[in-house]
Amino acid sequence: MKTATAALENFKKLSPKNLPLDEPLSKGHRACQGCGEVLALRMIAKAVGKELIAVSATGCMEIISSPYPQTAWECPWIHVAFENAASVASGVEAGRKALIRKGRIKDDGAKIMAFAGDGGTADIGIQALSGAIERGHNFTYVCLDNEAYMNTGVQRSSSTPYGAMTTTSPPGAKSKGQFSWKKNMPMIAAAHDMPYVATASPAFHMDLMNKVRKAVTVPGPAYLHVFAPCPTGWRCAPDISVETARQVVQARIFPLYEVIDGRYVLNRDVKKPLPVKEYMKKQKRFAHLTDEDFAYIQEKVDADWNRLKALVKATNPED
Amino acid sequence: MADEGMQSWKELALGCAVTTPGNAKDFNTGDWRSTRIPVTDREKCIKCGMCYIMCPDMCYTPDPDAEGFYLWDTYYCKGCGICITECPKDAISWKEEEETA
Amino acid sequence: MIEVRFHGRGGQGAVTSCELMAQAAIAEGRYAQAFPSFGPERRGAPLQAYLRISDEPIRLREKIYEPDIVVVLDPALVAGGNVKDGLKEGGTLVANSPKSADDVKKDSGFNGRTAVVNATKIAEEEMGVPITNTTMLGALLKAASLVDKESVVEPLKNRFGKIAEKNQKSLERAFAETVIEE
Amino acid sequence: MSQRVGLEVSLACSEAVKLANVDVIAAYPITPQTHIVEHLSELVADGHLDAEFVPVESEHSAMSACIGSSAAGARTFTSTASQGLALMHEIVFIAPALRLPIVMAVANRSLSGPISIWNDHSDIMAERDSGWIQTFAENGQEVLDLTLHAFKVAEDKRVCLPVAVNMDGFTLTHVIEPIMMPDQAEADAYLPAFEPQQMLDIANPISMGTVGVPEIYTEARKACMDALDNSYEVIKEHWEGFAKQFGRSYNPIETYKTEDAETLLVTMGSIGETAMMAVDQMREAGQKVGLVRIRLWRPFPADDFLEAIKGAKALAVVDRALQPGSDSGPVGTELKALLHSRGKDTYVANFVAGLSGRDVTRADFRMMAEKAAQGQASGATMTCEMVGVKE
Repeated sequence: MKTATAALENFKKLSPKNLPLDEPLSKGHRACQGCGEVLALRMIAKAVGKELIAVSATGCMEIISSPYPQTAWECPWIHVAFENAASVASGVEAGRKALIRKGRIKDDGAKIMAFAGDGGTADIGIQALSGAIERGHNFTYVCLDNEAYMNTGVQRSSSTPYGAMTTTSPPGAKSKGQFSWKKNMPMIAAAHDMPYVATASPAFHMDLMNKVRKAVTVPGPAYLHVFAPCPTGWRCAPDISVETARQVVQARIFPLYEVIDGRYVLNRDVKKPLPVKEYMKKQKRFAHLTDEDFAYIQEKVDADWNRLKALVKATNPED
Repeated sequence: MADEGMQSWKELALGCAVTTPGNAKDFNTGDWRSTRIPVTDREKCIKCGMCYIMCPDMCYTPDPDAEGFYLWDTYYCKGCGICITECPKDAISWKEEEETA
Repeated sequence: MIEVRFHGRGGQGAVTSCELMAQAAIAEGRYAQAFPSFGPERRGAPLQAYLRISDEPIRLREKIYEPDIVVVLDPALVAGGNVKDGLKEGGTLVANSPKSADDVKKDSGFNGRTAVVNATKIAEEEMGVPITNTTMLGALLKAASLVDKESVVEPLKNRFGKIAEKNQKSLERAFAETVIEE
Repeated sequence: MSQRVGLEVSLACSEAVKLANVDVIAAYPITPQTHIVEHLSELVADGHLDAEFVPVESEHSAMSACIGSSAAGARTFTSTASQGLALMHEIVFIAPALRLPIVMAVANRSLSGPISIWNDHSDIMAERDSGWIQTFAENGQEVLDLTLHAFKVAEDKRVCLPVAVNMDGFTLTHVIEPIMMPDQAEADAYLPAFEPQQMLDIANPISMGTVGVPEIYTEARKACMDALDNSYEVIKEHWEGFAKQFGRSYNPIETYKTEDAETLLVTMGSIGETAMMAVDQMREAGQKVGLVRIRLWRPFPADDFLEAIKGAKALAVVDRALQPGSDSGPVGTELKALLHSRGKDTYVANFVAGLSGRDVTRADFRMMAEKAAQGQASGATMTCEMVGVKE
């Protein structure tokens, strides 16, 4: 089944000159100064435009966009709880599908998107996400990954990178900080044999917005894993969020790739990678790490990169 | 309306829904900024729009009076400085707020 | 009100027997309740199912403690010791057994009115399977006119579709071959 | 024309959902609810019901998907029991807060531990304060009728709240009994198409589930409390409409031989019919005993209840769930608080009976009524008794 491939055959890319003007996420939201997550969210919403129906998991983006009686959402939006954005979205999709089939609402081309953080995706929400993907609902799930539970005050998640300091992975005499490697959510999603999976970073905004457009074009479930720098939680200056989101890609820590009908596509081949230490040293969450630690992390990053390249090769036999 | 329904439970919309989309626009996040503001030097500006697209708070909008330039909005700018860091031509820089007032 | 307890094994269709009888009674405009023993039993385990039939609306939702009739679908369960539990003195035991009614009385320990038929043999011959639930309805109807035999035809059709006829024939044969000893 | 059929009660519930022309069913199987969802999935698979059957991966997701579907404007149904309801718990509270008219059948079953699949009311009592309208069926016909009624009430624009229809697991769900099955035209006449009061629509965007800051949380909860209280009149109105349409009448509180009764049994759910028979036996023996059955549990019909018990000296309140650490069961607590707040001194003997499928027999009811009468006569302290517990 080449669902995504067929749907994307005539895909028209956005260019910097024809960016959509609508901002389904409005000004006046209460995100922190320099929030990379709300920036990513804004770009994603902008890429979809007026047809967006948004489902938010509990988390930073939900809190900062909807303190009653205000909403920063120009589009239909619903929040229910922390771990269930995918199931709520599947309900919205099923409900609309039934109503359209029965002729009770018109098919207005609405695009259903679920937004959750890394905790709401990789930890507490992974069951609901897996179920919704497996059932094949036509929706896009977006994980805005700021690598810890920022909403509750920077606690570790399974998406927190090795060595990072959080309030529940403090470095100490017997601790390097986060003790485990970051869970590979995009590949977990891809293992569902779903039509479209992609990683993206707001520093590469055209790449991000085009992936959003692809995700909502593809029938069936799509998964976007979006890097979302958090200056507050990562303890870095608010003005370097975009730079951080760029360097994480340049350091091969967060490669930009797509998985289209199981075929891996590397969107940005990083020939001369930035050493991981260069990326990490600007964030105080890694301040306690030694050169030995950086070398250890570099080894893992290199191995992951090679695995990804191998997957690209293995799934593109014609190349 | 910023204070919609804040007085009485009888005035709440069904299920506490907010029925005025995007009314967060009333909220002045410019208050969060301390003393500095980003100022664009239009001599250096190449109208690339990076400030517009990279601003998390959507403070830059196309200037209707000057084609291609972007206007900065004091009402929303939290003063993060991303526009300054990301401007490819270093056309945006900090100024003390009093200097421009 | 007549209360019936079926003894069978998981997978033998005791619950279906109850259901068919209840539907026949309801189709006659009367009242019925059919329910399984709500246990964790799996295929092969001895289990019970219950049936109430009445001319008046049934309000009782207790379990059946003192049945008027006990139906045993599996010959090996006759001697199990519990088929006579609570069975009223003037009640009836309806058993699937190749043995005589006298032997069934000995094996079950119940000395009252006993109806016996070799339902396994009939089911094997008529349907090619040793499942006796519908066959034993013939024996039950011979022993007690709970419902009109004709009333079971429709429920059988609804439940079994194409193979309803074979079930019907098996039931008829059991009705004819059942031996009752007072 | 309604038809009289012999049908398993679970299937009667599913058939009611089909008669309601539901748009979305999102459910996860759990004993003893399984037959309800199995039958619904069959109806959808065979094309008899034009609905989306969403086979969710958990009950938590079942209620989450129901909220999404209802918010999208679709008539939505789910069903669960016991551990499933407990897993759903977090989301159960959010449905009324968002004012979504979801209908849920609960095949009541005890909560673990120990794990036990049989019937009592401990599952729904853990959701007592969730803000749902809660009714209890006494027999198969009521299961069907209350399910249809649930949609009518939930979607009424004066209500906009979810409704849980409680039916005792196994004791009702797995019993085949006579049911008057309405035809589609009759059902349609009673229950018109769902017209959502608000929905997720790109032509008219709203934000649902916003953050309740301290300045608004109290008011938000008050609004929901008020909606639940006000649903009482609508519930009654739609039962009256039901009686006109189908000839079967229902009331929030039902009485049986209460006139001149000195002692009243109080029950909820399927044990009520057995209790009636116990009352008959006690009446034959010259005892002035009657029965009060609570059909509407939330909102609690306080005035109807007080009216029903006004002549009685003693109540034997039969709870089907424990309230550990308290000296009453949940129904007992409710009634004692009500009586006290209304200045009544009716004696209340509270019993917890029929936990997890333990039979509640006519003899048990006779015992409870007698103890209540004796307690009242002797002025004994009113402690709660676990019926039949082996010492």
